[in-house]
Amino acid sequence: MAEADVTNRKPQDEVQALFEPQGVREEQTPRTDAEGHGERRPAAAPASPESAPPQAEAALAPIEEPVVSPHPYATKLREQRLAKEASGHARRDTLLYLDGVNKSFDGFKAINKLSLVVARGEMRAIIGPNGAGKTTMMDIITGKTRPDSGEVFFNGDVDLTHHDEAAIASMGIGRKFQKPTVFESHTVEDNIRLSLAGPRSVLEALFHRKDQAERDRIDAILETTRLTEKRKLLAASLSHGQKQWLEIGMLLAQDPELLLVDEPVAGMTDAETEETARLLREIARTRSVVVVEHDMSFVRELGVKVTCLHEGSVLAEGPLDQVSADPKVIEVYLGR
Amino acid sequence: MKSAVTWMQRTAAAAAMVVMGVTGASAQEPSGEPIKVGILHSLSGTMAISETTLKDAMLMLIEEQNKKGGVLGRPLEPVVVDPASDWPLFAEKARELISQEEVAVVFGCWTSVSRKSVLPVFKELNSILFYPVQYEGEESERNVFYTGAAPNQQAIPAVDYLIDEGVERWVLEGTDYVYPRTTNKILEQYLKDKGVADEDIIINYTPFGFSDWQTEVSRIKEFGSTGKKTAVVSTINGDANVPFYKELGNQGIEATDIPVVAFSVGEEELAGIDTAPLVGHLAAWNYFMSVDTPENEDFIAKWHEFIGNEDRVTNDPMEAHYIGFNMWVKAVEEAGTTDPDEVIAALPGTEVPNLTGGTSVMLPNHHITKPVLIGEINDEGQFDVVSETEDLVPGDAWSDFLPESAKLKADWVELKCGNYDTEAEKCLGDTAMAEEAAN
Amino acid sequence: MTPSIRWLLAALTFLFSAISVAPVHAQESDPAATIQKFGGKQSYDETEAVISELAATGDARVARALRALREGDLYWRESDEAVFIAERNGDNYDLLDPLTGEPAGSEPRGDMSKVRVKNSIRNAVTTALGSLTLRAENPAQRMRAAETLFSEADPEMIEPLDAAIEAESNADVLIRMQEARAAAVLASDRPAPEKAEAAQVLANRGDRESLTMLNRFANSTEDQAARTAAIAAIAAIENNIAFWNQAQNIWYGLSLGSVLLLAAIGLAITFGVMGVINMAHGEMVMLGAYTTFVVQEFIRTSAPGLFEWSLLIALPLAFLVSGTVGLVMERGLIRFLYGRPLETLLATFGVSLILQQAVRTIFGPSNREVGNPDWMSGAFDIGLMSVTWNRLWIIIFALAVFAALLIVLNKTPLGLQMRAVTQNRSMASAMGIRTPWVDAMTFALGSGIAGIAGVALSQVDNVSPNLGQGYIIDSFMVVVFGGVGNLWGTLVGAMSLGILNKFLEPYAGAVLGKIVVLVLIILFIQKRPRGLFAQKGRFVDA
Amino acid sequence: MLLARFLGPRVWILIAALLLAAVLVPMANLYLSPSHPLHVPSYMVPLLGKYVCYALLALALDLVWGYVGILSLGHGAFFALGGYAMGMYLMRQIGARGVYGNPELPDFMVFLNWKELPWYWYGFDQFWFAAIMVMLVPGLLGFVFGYFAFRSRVTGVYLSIITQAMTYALLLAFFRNDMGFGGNNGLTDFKDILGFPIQADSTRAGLFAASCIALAIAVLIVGWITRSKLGKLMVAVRDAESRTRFIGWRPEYVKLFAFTVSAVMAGIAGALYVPQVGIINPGEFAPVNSIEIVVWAAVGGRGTLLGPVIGALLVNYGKTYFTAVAPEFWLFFLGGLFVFVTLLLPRGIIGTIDYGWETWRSRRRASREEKGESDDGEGQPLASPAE
Repeated sequence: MAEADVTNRKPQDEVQALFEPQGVREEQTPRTDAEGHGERRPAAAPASPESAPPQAEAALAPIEEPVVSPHPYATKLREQRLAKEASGHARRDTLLYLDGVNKSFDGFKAINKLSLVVARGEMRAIIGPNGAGKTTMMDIITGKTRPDSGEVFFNGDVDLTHHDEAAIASMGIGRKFQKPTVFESHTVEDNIRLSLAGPRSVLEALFHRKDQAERDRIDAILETTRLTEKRKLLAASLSHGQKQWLEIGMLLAQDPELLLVDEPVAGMTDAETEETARLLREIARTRSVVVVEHDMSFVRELGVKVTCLHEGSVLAEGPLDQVSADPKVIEVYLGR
Repeated sequence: MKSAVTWMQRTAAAAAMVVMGVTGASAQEPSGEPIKVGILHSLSGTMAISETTLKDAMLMLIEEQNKKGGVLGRPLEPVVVDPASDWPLFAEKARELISQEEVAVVFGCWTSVSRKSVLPVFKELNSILFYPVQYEGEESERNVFYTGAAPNQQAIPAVDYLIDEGVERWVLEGTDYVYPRTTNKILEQYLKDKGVADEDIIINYTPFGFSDWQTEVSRIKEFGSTGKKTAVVSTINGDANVPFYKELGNQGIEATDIPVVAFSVGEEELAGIDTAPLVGHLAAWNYFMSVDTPENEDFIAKWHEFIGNEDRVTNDPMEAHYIGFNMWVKAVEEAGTTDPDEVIAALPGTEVPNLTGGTSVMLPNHHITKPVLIGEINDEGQFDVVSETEDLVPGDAWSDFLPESAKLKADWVELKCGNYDTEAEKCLGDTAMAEEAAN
Repeated sequence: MTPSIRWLLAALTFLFSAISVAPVHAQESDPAATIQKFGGKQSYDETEAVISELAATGDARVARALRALREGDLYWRESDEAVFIAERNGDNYDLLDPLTGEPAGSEPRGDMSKVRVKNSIRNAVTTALGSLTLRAENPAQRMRAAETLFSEADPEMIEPLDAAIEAESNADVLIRMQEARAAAVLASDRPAPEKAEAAQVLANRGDRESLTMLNRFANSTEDQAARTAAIAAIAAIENNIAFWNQAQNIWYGLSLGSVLLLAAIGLAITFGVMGVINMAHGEMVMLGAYTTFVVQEFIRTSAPGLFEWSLLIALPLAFLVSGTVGLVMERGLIRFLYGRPLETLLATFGVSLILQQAVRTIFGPSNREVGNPDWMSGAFDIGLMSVTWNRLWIIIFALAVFAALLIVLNKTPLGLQMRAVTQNRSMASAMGIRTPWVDAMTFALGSGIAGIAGVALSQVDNVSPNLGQGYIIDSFMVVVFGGVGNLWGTLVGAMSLGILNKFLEPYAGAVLGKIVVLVLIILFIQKRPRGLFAQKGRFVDA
Repeated sequence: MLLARFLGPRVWILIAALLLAAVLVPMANLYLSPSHPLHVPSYMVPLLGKYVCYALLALALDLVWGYVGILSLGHGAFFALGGYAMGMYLMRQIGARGVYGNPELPDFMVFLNWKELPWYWYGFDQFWFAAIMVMLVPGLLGFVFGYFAFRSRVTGVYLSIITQAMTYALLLAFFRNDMGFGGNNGLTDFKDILGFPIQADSTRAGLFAASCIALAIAVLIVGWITRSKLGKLMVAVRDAESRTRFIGWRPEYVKLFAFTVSAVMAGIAGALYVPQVGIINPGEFAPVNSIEIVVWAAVGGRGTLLGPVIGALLVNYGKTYFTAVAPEFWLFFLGGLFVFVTLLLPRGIIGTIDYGWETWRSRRRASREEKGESDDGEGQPLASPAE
């Protein structure tokens, strides 16, 4: 049973040991065009379908391809896919791959030939002024908006433009909105329960029984998000920052491979911001994270590679210091 | 459900006793106590437009009767309820009137569906309903007295008149419900029997409250452009008439070219239309306000006095209530009691003067004899009578022009049956079943 | 046609041949004395006989009496059975001499009786007048006479028509007379070549009546060539008719569409722009219609001369009445419910019930009479299509309202503020726009426009408390189908639904047609959940 | 039983009251003499039965509106379809007792010259078939309609409007005599049901009892659904539909489930309603009727089990009362009620009480937690992370 797999998985500490420190990933140079990918394909063969999910695969692909998610459904899909395409494309090694994506609303180009690659296990911060296309990019990745043209691939081969939100979420992409959206008339605990990875059928939900494994999972997540003592409260009664955390907790409950986090610290106090940064870093040990944020100090705190968007395309990419020194970026931020 | 059913069996006998107790009690009330008369007309909702007037007419008639000393020396007391144009509510209110208010008789209903809705209640609780509106026929019930026109008292004489006027092509235009459907079936058969060819008849139905008549009217115009004299027989209901006539007027269809004869348009309906473009279009009724008789003059005067407005018109269903009410009074006086069974027995054969100078009589089939008047609309919103049947026409419950109903006959005096099959020589339906069970 | 009219026409034929020979000798009886025969209680047949007798005099002066008879203005005095033309004057009739039209005193109404008429009498009068006026001075009268004779198609009339054609100077009238003659020829037993020629004349006329006559001719003629020609002509006419039928469907569709547009356009503001599900919208329309009624009543009693202007006077008043009610609704109710669209639905439905019952209490449950001014009555023909003035005006009016609204929204400060508020409320508020005021004004504007629509709809529909209910569902369908928040969508939506409906109606019937349209709308919404002209943008869902 | 904890005492009181009414009202009608102060007059039994059917209908609507946030303005259609299915059975039961003595055809078909029974009338002479159809037809319509509408993500106002279009189209269709459902007159003049004379007091009492039991079962089922994880999901869909999508649920299926179940419930309500009022006619499809259902639920309190039941009973009792004593004020009253409820009682009667209670409890708990107290056994005294 899928649920059992999920709950049997040990918390972060164990898995964490399998990964490289973040610095290694930062060495990857920014790739904004499709051509460059071919050579970067790792020599190591993909995991065979029979191999046991996380550990085995991780062992086969030691550095370049850290396997992040043990999410059973996503992993299974991926295995099948990998088996089918013995020699796939370059993008197969990436977790998220956007190439030449366009989207316009009534003539306004929200996304303009956007290309972006996020590797497995990477944490990426995306900055950019208002209207740079950050939210639209998230909409496209999560299936809310369909691009006019361009490629959007997840896990190498899954064409996200052909799936809807629910399917994409089930594949292991979680999203946190700019404005915290939690189920306000439910308790904190129920919010997490509804988000827990597991079957998504209506009848299962109708006949669902709570079990110990589920409770443990919820406890763990509440613990991580520091909401344990609020578990019986209605989500509506939480403070703004607590709602943000709850939403992150819901994301964790989904057990995604990739988290898209939109302005997680907007409206937070400094202490809360710091706490959130810590939380995200902790999460990023086991998953890929894309953070959209305005708050530069927060981005600095995250200490990850930064992509700056402007008018729907990538303006600059690299470590924050490098990006913030880029004259184009300065021009955009300080105005013309 | 199962447990409820077995439980119902056990209690059936007790129920019957309760019902008998209720009806028995009402008959033995002391004299001097008022006799209650139920009035079951919608005062709100879509039908209020027509039925409110009938409620007022009944109140006037009861007031008049009380001035004359009431009935059996006892005063009459009207009981008004509002079924709100809601058909199930009609049944509910009828039940309330009969079993709660213990009325001796009910005057009410306008639409066929409201009558159909209350029918079982009147049968079950054995009371009397006077139904004042022209209807499609095909019904004769022991507890109901039909004072409105049956199709042979309205539709067929109207068509006869038009045939005399040289009409050869026919448009049967109606609202899609039972009255127009049945009437048009009857008329279609009647016309074919008269030798009218199939291609000279078109039948068209529109929904309730239809308001965009352009296509229909232009079709009528086209149908009438073949050189043969064409007429429209309209069974269009209530609200849809105003836009229909407006469109006729605007498309320049004059009564001299294509006359429209309507069965549902009376003085009350014309009050909402500028009749100047409609002069010459026809209506067939058993009464017009413009009829020049002393009885009618008296009735109109009393009506204006009662309602306090000289502009209010009278119409055919009001006359039907006038006749029905007087018949009931006479039958009660004759029977010496308001007991429904005795009044029902006394009613057939009762004769009362109508407002058009004749004497209407209640027939054994619970319909009445009426004159048929054809009127042309004039520019004052009234009708000029252009034709009148020489004798009163007896209402025929079962049309002779529908194959299944031609063989049926209603006679509550001799045969004690509302639907007697003259071919099989037996009473059909309920009564037959009851008899079989008894045998 | 009744036998008596045939007899009459025979008499007329004789008469006209007499005229053509020796017009001076025509008068053999005294028309004044004949007119007096209308007096006293007469059967319809007797009246008809008098008409033919009058027609037989051939004296054009009797036309006055005949016209009065047709209009129901001919009366006789009960005391001496003398016949007069009577004009109502309070409780009296002003009497005129039926022959000369000279005043002849007055009588109380009770002392006069009307000469009874019915449709067949009116027809007899029309026919008599038609023959009498074939050579009248006035071309319009001659035209009408020719039209009457065309539909009569009586062979006996060929010769009088020949005579009239010879004397005719007006080209239009001449064509009509030739057509009338051709119709008569086809009905006669004249030789085949002449009939073939007549068939050609009718083929040129090309309307439905001609089609019937040609059909009859084609079926009866022996002449092969003539028949072929007739059949070709029939085909041509049928094509022509089919073409005009389509044109007519489109026209009817546009006309229905304009009614829908009028009904929906106010809703396009309150629902489309503001997002308020205003179930009382239909009642705003109804209030407009009742305002028209009140205005007309006032004009009838105090200033009858202004009747032609009554609708124009009613327009601003209806706007004010409905707009004020809308304003009160917005301030007293809706402003508390912004952002809860489904609850505005319930609350406004409550308001609609209250307004309906209020109108029912004040004006009574029955229909109220709202008259058509002359400029909105009648029809004219374009080809084979008859265009009624009131429909034409309503289309023009609907488009005018639409244009005015566009201008208000796009060119006025209020419009600018409205758009600003709907696009970004908080920003607009920050810019110093008084958003509550703009909300109130927008709602009042939408309601006021519904009131204006009521003025127009009073011309085609019942004015009763139920008026609004008949339109509310259709209005919502139009706005939703067209795309919420887009005025052009409402226009296109209304017109396409109207035309679709009218194209379905001849095939499916009115009931089924409407059902089909509803089902199509439901399916369409599945396909395009935001309507025809959906608002696009990132913030639509937000 | 697990449900006992789930539903709470109030719902059990309601269920008990319904079951009690199912027994007591018929007894008071049948066994007590008319002069007895507790006697329930015969005309009152079907009247109460009607209210109970309306309550069931309101509960059905509440399942979709209160819990999933779908404001259906077309629930009258499901109700009427269930009613028609039952009406067709009752018509076939008349058999040869119709006025024309035709054993096959209902009267309205005979006098409109129909020669044979339309195919869709087959099978309705069997109660079991009719009973299945009572649920199947509304359920199927709800399923198909819902499938397309929810799949296309038609939501909010748009959905309300097209449900209204649906019931309006059905209204027009059933008015057509060619449909073979009796046109405007509908189906009436029923004789008996399952062999029991429909007019008899005992039958009416039985139908009343059946309605009460049906309502009680419906309350249990709705209670079970809404207290399950699916119920939580429904509320989640109601409050933040796109959020549920982004955590992998398919709200369209959740809605479809609720909509179909609700349609079936409405159909059953209609089927119980028809034999008690003795007529089914297209008027039941009128959009206004469907809006009235919404009002019952709104008055009582949507999103609660008790609310729609209370609301339906109250408003309909008010209707009976006001149309009798002050017919011309009835619409003022009803209209005023709409305005009053939406403006001042947006949660309805029960909802307002609940909300007040919840808020109070929640506040109390919050304040206790701040003080570091525990309000029940489960919670442990904890310091908040900020401290």
